[in-house]
Amino acid sequence: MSFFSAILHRDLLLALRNRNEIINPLAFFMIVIALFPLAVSPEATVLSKIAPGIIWVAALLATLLSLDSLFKNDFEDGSLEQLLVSPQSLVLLTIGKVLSHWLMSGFLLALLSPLLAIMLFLPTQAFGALVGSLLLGTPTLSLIGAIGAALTVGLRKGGVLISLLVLPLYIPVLIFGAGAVQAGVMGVPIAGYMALLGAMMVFSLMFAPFAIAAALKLSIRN
Amino acid sequence: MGYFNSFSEFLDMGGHALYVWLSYAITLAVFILNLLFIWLKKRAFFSLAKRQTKREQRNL
Amino acid sequence: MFTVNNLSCERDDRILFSKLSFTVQAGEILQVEGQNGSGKTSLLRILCGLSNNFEGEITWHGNPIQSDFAAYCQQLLYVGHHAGVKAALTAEENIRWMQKLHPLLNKGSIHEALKQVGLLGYEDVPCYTLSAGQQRRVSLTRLYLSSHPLWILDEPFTALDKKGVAEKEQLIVRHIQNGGLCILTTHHDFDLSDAHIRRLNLDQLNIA
Amino acid sequence: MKINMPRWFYQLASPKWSYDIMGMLLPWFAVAAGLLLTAGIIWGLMFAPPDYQQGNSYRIIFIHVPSAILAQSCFMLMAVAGLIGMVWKMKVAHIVAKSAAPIGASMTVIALATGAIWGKPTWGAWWVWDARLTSMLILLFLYMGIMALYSAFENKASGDQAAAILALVGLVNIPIIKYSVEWWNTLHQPATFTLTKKPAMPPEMWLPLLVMVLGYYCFFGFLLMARTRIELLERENKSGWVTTIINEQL
Repeated sequence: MSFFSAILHRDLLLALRNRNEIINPLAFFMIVIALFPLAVSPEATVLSKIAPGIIWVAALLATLLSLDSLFKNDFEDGSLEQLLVSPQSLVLLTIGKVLSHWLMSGFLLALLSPLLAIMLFLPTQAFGALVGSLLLGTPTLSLIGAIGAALTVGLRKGGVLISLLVLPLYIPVLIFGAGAVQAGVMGVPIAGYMALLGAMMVFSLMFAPFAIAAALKLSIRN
Repeated sequence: MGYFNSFSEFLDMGGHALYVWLSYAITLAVFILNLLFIWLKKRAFFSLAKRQTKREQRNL
Repeated sequence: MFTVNNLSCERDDRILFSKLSFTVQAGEILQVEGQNGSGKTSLLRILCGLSNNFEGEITWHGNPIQSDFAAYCQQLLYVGHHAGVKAALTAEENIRWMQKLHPLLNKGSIHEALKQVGLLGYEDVPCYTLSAGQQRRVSLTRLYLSSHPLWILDEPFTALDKKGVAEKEQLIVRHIQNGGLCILTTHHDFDLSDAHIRRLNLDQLNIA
Repeated sequence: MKINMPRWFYQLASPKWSYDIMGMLLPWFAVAAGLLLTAGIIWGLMFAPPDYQQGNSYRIIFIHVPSAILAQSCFMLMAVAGLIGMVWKMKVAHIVAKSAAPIGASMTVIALATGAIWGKPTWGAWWVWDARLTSMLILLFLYMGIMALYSAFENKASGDQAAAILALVGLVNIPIIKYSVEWWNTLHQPATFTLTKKPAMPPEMWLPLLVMVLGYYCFFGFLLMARTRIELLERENKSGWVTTIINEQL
C-alpha cells in the first residue's frame, strides 16, 4: 500500500509542478463548450436541449486530450523502464497512475461542469445528474483511455491514433452519461443510469489495469 | 423464373430494382476487390523476390 | 552467478550477435565493448528483461530470469541511457521515489549519498535547473545507496568529469570486492587485475 | 499459463506446415464458396417468395445478414487468434489475426452499405440511426483502429501483440456497446419496425439465407487462408522453405 500512495504522491506532485497539464484540458473543455452557442444558436431553448450531449462530448474529448501525456513523459525520460525492472507490481502502478490522472482531469471536469451548464441553460434540476454522471463515468474513460495511451506510448505519431483506438470504446459511457443528464432534465429517476455507469467503472477497474500493464510491457520491449 | 413471370419482371424487382441491384453490385464489388488485393499482394511479393534473387546472383 | 547461453539477437534483419555464451561470477566485472550500433545497449536491455527480441537462455543463480522475474528484479540495479530522473522533481524526491521502487536502495542515508556525488546543497531544487552532468549524478546516486548484488550499467561514465569517473570506478570495484557482480558498457579502462575483469567485444565476435 | 495441447496444435505453429495445409484446403473452400453463393443467390433472388410487407426489397437480406454475421464472427476470430498468439507465442496465430482484420472490415462495409440501401425503401431515408446499423458502424471503427495499430508499428511482432490486446479489449466491449446502443435506440425511436427481426420466417426464406451464410463462411475461409499464406511468405522470407517456393515460382 505504501508503494501505491507513493505513486499517487509522485504523480500528483508532478502534475502540480506542471500546472499546464492540468489547466489545458480544462481550458479545452470550456472553449469547446463556448463554440456551440456561436455555431448553433445562443437561444436558451436550443442550448438547453443539446446541453447534456455537448457537455458530455466535450468532457470526453478533454479526457482524451490529456491522455497522450499519461505515460509519454515517463517513457521518454526512462522512468518507465525503471518501473519494469523493479520488483513492484506494474498493475498496482497503472491503477495509481490512472487514479491520479483522473483526479487531475475527470474529477476537475466534473467540478467545473455546473458552471458550463449554467452557460448552456441546463435546467437546474439536472445539475446533480450532470456532476454525478461525470464523477461516475470519467474514471471509466481514464481507464480505457490509458489502454490506448499505453499501446501508443512508444510510437512517434501516437496522438491521433489514440483517438481512433479509444473513441469507439467510449460510446457506452457517453450514451449512459448523457442519458443520465437527459433523465435529470425530464425529472425521471436517474438511479438506473448511475448504477450502469458505476457497473462499467467497476468492470473496467477489474480488467483495464491488466491490459494497460501488458500494453506498457510491450511498448517498452518494442 | 420462380416467383417472377418474366425476365423483365425479375429485373424490375417489384419496383425496387435500384435498391436490390445496387446492394448486390456493391457486395460483388467488395468481393472482387478482396480477391484483387490478394492477387496484387501475391504478385508484389514474387516480383520483389525475383528482383532480390537476380541481385544476389549478380553479386556472386 | 549470472549465465548466458546461446544468446542471439536480430534487429531489422541484421544479426547483432549470435550464439553468445558467458558466465559472470560473484566478484567479477564483465565489460562489454564494441562500436556504436554493435548491440551493446540491446544486449544489456535483454539481460535486464527489457527486451524480448532474443533467442537463448539467461539464468540468475541457475533459474531462468523470466521464471521469477520479480525476484530477479529485486536483486538487479539497472542504470540505462536515460537517467530516469524526473526533471520537475528535486534530487531528493527523485531518490525517495527510486527507493520506493527498489527496496534494496537502502544503504546509508540519502544526504550522505548526495554529499558523495557532490550534490549537497542542490537536493531541494528541481532537477531541470541542474546541468546534464549533475542530472547524471542524481541518477548515479543509486550506486552509493545500492545493496543489489547485480549491477547492469549502460555507459555509466558519460557526462562525468575525471574526478567523478574515478569515484564511480572505485565504487564499482568496491561493489565486486564485496561479492557483487557488474555488467557494464564503457570505453574506460579499469585499473584491475585480469582475474576480476573480463571483456566481451561484440565487434570481434561478429568478425569471428 | 502453459496448457498442453494436442499435437496438431503445435504443428499449426509451424509456418511451413500451416502454409502447406492451407494450400491444400484453399481450392476446396473456393469451390464450396462458388457453388453455395451461386445457389443461394439464384434461390434467394428468383425462387424465394416476396415478403408480404416489403415486397422484393427484402431480397437484400440474402447478402446483408450473412455479411453482418461474418463481420462479427470475424472480430471474434481475430481476438481469439490474437489471444492464442500471445499465450502460446504462436506467430501463425498472429498472422491469421492480422489477415482477418481487413476481411472483417470489408464485411462490415458490405453490411453497412446494404443495410443503408435497404433502409431507403423501408424507412424512406438512405441512413437511419437504427440500432443494428449503428452497432455495425461502431464495429467498423473498431476494425479501423486495429488496422491502424498494425500499421503504426515498425516492429511487426510488437504490432501483432498490440493489436491482439486491442482486439481483446474490443471483444469484451462489443456486447456492452450493442446493449447500450439498443437501449439508446429504444429511448429515441420507440419500437420502430426493424429490418430483419421477422416473426417466424418461412423455410422458403431462411433456407436460401442459410445457404448464403454457409457460402459466405466458405468465401471468408478462402480469403483468410489466401491472405495468411502471403503474409506468411512475407514474414518468413529469410527461411529456407520460402526460398524453395520462390525458386519454384521463377
